Amino acid sequence: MNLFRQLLSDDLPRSRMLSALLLLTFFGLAAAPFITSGARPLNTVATICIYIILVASYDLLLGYTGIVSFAHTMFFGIGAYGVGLALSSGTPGWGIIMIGVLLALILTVALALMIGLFALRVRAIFYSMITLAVASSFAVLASQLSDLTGGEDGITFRVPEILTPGFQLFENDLWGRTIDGKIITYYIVFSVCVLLFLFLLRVVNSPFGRVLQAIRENEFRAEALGYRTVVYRVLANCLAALLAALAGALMALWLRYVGPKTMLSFEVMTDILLIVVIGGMGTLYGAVIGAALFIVAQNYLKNLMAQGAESLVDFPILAQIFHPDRWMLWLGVLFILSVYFFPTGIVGKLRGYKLK
Amino acid sequence: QDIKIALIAGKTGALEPYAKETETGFMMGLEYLTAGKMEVNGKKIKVIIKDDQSKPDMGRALLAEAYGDDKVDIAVGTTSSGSALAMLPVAEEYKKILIVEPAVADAITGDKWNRYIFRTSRNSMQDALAAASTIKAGGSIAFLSQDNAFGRDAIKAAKEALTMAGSKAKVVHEEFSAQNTTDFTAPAQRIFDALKNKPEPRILQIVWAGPSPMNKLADLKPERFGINLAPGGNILPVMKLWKSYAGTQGTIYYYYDFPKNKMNDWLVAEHTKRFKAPPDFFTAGGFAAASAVYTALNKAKSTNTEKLITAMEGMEFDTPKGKMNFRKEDHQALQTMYHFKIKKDQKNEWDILELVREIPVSDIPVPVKNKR
Amino acid sequence: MQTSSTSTVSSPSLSTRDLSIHFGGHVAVNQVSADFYPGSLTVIVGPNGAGKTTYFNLISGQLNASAGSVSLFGQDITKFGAAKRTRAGIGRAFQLTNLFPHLSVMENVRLAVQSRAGIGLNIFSLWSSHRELIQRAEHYLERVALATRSKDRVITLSHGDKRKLEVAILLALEPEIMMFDEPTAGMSVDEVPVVLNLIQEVKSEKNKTVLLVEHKMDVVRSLADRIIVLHNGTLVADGEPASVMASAIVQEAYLGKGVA
Amino acid sequence: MSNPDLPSKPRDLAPLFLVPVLALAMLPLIGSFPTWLTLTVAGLAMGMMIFIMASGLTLVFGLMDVLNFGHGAFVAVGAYAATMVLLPKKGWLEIDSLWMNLGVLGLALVVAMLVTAVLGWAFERLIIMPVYGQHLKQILITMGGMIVAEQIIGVIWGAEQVPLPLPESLRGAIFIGDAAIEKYRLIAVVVGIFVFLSMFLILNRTKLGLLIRAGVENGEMVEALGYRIRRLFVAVFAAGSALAGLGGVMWGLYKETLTAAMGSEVMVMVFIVVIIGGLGSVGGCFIGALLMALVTNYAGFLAPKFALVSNIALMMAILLWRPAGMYAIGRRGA
Amino acid sequence: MSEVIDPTQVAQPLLALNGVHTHIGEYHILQGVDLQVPRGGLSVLLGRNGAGKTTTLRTIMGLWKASQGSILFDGNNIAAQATPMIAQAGIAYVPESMAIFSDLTVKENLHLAARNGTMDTQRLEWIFAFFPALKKFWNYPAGNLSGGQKQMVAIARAMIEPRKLLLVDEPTKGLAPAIIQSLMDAFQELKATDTTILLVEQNFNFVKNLGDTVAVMDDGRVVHTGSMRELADDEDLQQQLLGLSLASHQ
Ligand SMILES: Nc1ncnc2c1ncn2[C@@H]1O[C@H](COP(=O)(O)OP(=O)(O)OP(=O)(O)O)[C@@H](O)[C@H]1O
Ligand SMILES: Nc1ncnc2c1ncn2[C@@H]1O[C@H](COP(=O)(O)OP(=O)(O)OP(=O)(O)O)[C@@H](O)[C@H]1O
Ligand SMILES: [Mg+2]
Ligand SMILES: [Mg+2]
Repeated sequence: MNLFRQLLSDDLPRSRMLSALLLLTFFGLAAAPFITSGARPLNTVATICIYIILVASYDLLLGYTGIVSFAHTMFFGIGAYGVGLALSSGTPGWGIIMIGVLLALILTVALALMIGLFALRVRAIFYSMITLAVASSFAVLASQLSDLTGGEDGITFRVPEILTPGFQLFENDLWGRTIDGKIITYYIVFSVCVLLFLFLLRVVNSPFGRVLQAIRENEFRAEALGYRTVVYRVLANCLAALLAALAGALMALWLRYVGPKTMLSFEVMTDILLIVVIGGMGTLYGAVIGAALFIVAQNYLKNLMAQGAESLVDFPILAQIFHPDRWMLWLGVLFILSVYFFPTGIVGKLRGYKLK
Repeated sequence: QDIKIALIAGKTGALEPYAKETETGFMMGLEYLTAGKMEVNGKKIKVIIKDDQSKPDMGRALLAEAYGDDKVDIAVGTTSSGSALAMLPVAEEYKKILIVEPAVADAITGDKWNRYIFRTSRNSMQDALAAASTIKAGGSIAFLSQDNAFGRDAIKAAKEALTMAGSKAKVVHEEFSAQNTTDFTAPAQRIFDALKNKPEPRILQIVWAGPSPMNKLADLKPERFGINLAPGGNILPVMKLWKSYAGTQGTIYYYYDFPKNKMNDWLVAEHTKRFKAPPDFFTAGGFAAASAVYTALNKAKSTNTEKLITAMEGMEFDTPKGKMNFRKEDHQALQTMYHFKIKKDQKNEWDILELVREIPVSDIPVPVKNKR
Repeated sequence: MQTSSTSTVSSPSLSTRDLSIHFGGHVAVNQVSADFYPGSLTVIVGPNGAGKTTYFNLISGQLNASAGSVSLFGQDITKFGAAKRTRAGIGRAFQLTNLFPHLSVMENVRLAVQSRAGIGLNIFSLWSSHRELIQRAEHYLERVALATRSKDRVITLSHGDKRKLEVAILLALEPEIMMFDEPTAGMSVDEVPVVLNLIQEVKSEKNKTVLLVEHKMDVVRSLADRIIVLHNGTLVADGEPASVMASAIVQEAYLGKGVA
Repeated sequence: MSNPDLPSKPRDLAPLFLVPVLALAMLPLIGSFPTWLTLTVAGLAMGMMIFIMASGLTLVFGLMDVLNFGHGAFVAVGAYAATMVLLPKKGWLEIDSLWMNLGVLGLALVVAMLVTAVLGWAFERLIIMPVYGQHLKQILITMGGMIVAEQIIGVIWGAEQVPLPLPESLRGAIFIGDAAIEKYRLIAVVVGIFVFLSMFLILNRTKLGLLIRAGVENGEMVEALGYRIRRLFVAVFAAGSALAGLGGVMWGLYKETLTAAMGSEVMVMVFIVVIIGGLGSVGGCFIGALLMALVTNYAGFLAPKFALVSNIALMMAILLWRPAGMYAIGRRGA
Repeated sequence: MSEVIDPTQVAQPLLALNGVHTHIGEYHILQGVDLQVPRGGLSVLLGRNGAGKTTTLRTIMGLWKASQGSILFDGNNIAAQATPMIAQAGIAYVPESMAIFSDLTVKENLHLAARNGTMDTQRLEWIFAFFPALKKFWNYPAGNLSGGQKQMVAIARAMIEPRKLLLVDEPTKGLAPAIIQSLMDAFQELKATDTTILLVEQNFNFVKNLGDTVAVMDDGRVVHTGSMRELADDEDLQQQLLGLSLASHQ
């Protein structure tokens, strides 16, 4: 039990319902390949794992340090392109993946430092706008350098043999599922994500994490207490960026594809923001619950709507609004409702109930 | 057992209008060919429509889902070239046929090709060759295109096409502007400066996907420097804005009034009846894809992939644009294109172009670029 | 006037030399030179806008001097930023309450204790595992009678309680130089002596250098070892409380006509 | 009543000179005078159009501190609303009479502004109200609002591109020697200057600007002084939306094809303009818009590759020079 | 504690709180406050930190909503009204946090407070006489002022136009003795012009000569009401209610 506390960095869910949800998510993700079948569910759970890290690392910036950055997808993209470019440059192998990731991480730190230091001169909202501009021009750049990056089309590449769908680990099926390269990839993604998440939990519950919160609350006072806030902010920036890059690398490995729409677009950024808010800002468990819910909804909402629309054919206007092609409309509504009804996120709400 | 076909298109997002046309065309095609019964070889055809939002990762996942989970026999798609390119390896993994429509990137039937890929839509090279076939004489040419993979490919193809078509014209300038450029004053000035003292005829060829800058350039009166504009064809809502530029010439993949055949007559009539507008570019494309599927199933009498491939290589099929033919080497459908001129006296809002010449397949010698 | 308190024979812990700052053409602090000694409490008085808070800001690094220097135990710290000065041993409380509003009362004090312990950059240890720091924080909360509210968020405190927290944070930082800017403004009348005694106690037991800005004359009289008077940014009097309070300038410019 | 020891703020003129200095500095680089004139006039006019779109955001974001990512939706709605007048009255536009054309156009502008103002009113009540003062939630909820608005445009007007042809008499260009000046851009200049002057006068000659700024800093206190700040804010928001709608019509007529995403496409640019101008400053926003359009044009001519990042470069340069933008009002940017 | 014998108060107080309860979130702060502010006088509200004085003023202003009870101002129940309406009914407020608009200049701060448009120069000079710093820093951004100067702006803002009732929350904190003296004079002059003042204060010395009636709060309730003189003269009572001892306040 004590070990468990240590693992979670003494940051327990503090609500029975939340614990139950978290356990459900954890075991659901761990066992997903054996309790579902087909390509889509596996794709969904892998995306959930990666988004948990992507969002949790963003929450380190947003929820804990109070920095609104729009450049998070840029780092996600750098990680992804690192793997993608490395793998498409020669025979796929682990060594080259490592080199790709390493180079991506170096670029990430360099950029994060640069942006972080620029933040010395300007404040909060300007900083956000600058990251927005930098990220959007980075995306443009990626599609401009088409010889290197494949432009808007992106690059499809091969992965090491053991990760390909053709590879089979065992002759026979295990619990009714062939253990192919995809499943191996999934478990790699899953375990890396669990480790990174535990690491993040530790970071936010360390003395360092508490200083970040202090900076969010009152930077001026934190400085007056003797904390060099610039150092903390830049560090938080770099940490978050590094984790985002790692998430990007996993994403590339999973998709065997990189491209600006998938990795760099503003849409990814809005998804991250939405998940943070739905889950609950300033609590990493929010990232888990939020990502799981959102990605599942994103993947299955359209199917649901299609069924709904079919049953509404008699009401043309309703059918039009529930038409699956209008799913974005509902996504928008979701944005609005989540801010209305979950001002503290799902986690905040669940913990609130516990209090009463 | 039903025959299942997946149609993947970017139904939401930037390319939404194109995808809608493809879907309409595809469904109307099947309707026409099966005479409304939606059956082939005595089996029901079931179409599963999927929206990849023009995102390559979605395209991939959806295609895998279609082959793996939905067990479709043939897949058709998709709107964005990026997504289509990302889908190609999936077809190979699952050993199932993918008919590409309407993505145009050359690489699809070029170095990214595999034997499960067929394409009914035209590729960039076909566009370029068609355009080049209208510029046989000498003179000077400048290009304006968007600064991305599509634009650069297109201009490369256009230059290659000029050589292949034996044109004597010299390319004097290539201008690439950002996709999201709104103010074309600066590019126009650069082009005018480059072109104005060069030998006549002076042609500015515009290759632009999406809302075209044609109006903006025309407003600056390139005539004063003896420059003629040569736009590529576009979808109807865009071309509607061109009516002030009567006489301007260009080439296009499909315009509802050009092809004369039974299939097109039906399409135009039915479409106009149902949607109060004639069919467009991508409607015809979707229709052609449906015809390819139907003809192949009919010919192979089976849904077995190998049998289908055998049937489809070299297969000829009817489309609203007349006959198309899947070339054996790279599975690209060879097809006619059209040389148009903007009409002077337009009778209604959709009466925009007049035909100068139908460009036959023989004038569009697309090189084979894949490695078999 | 330059008679510093006779009991201090040691060297000064903090001194300012010709310290000045101007905002545009407005000179807020004008060539103020003074030495402060460990174990002594200096009260700084002066009319509103005299430059008292600004003088504090110059010492603790919230503002950069236009001219002059600040030194701490003989070391010139004029070029140091605010954070560095705090770590060097200069701590201050603010006139207008300045706290971490959404953190708990406990966490507010804890952050000060942690800064003192210098473990802010520690990423791998657990916040909750530093028992001794938590105990120190609890200790200071008890001293200012806020222990019962330690779990409440700061925004739920009343004005007076926030003032007490402000004092607790400075005490918890345990700096060599402690600067209080009107610590008792808005505090309940019965709590004022408690807090003042606490300051007095820290000063004498731990031999700290205390600077205090106050307007309440009774407080000034009972507490001060020495008084400095600022007027329009200039140091106009410095010395024993009784003599300074009796001086004409204080009587006239500061206390006004009737009040004593 | 001002005091001699306190320096009153000197009039800050440096940003005013940026535009002419930039333009003149480019003349030798460009070489040909007609080309320079074409580029400069086109740039100034484009700047006016950007300014009109950004002016609403200066109110809403600069002054009221609402980070409205949905501003673009109002631009799009404005343009689409104009089609309600312009498409049925197409006959009038095709008549080659300037006054007739302008009349219809004016009507379209009014309708578009009314529609967007009403929409802005509703938007404020439903979407913005709960999130005043919380930037992050503003970003999310307005982004949601924008998606919904764009989708509803799709439901009402269809997902296809809607063509919006320019009236005949505004087509084409006026030629001065070899320099070409598009007619439509001249209209943009007139409208832009009109919007600028009215905003400038209203905000500087009335209590309104003060009230908004005070309300943002402490709404409770403004209410305690007896002002109905909620009503004021919703009115300002509606005005901002109407300006966005106006900008949308101008922009739509310029682009001639409308898509639901046309507003969100220009959002980054508009945000940059408001920021480099300095939050809350109408004058700064105006200069910022002109600068941005000129820089884009010059860069597009001299170094097209650079044109893409010229916006960002401009922003970085200005923020390095003045971290709070050219004319920051208050201390929000500092 | 017997009632005060001032006849005007018996007739009709300007402000009367009857059984007011206020909740902030889930906290129950005011638990049945009964308070009467007689017309034309200066009433003082005393109490320890956290007693609920500020909450009472904010509830009167409508900045917190009373969950129960009535607040009669000039005979009308304002408990359910919106803050701007309450202000327009003739109440001015000096909040504990001062709440000056730091972006605006001193002039602009006062200009906003002058709801009727222009500022009356005579009244302005009258205010400047108490707070000369305001005149000196007239065109200075209020955020750059010293703590005490900000307090002066907050007070001046409530005095710039005549109002029926001033709610003043701890105005003396941060003010130098000379200015406190001016403030006393100002309050005396305001009383003479028939302005009623409800003053929250910790500084007993300041209010003991100024106040007419006094109420003492503890734990969200009024625990004592009476005349000021009575309290000022009775040290035992002071000790009991306020914890004041002679030692700390000579
Ligand atoms: N950041 C600033 N910018 C401009 N002027 C300032 C700034 N800070 C202080 N001042 C001015 O400097 C002078 C001194 O202010 P300071 O806050 O030091 O006074 P103080 O002695 O602390 O007064 P108080 O007793 O009222 O707190 C004031 O006139 C004030 O307006
Ligand atoms: N926003 C809030 N949320 C929750 N509780 C609050 C809030 N504001 C005040 N309180 C609580 O209400 C009680 C009364 O506070 P109030 O500010 O009215 O006290 P006060 O009498 O004005 O004290 P002081 O003399 O310290 O200003 C206190 O216990 C305080 O903690
Ligand atoms: Mg001060
Ligand atoms: Mg209070």
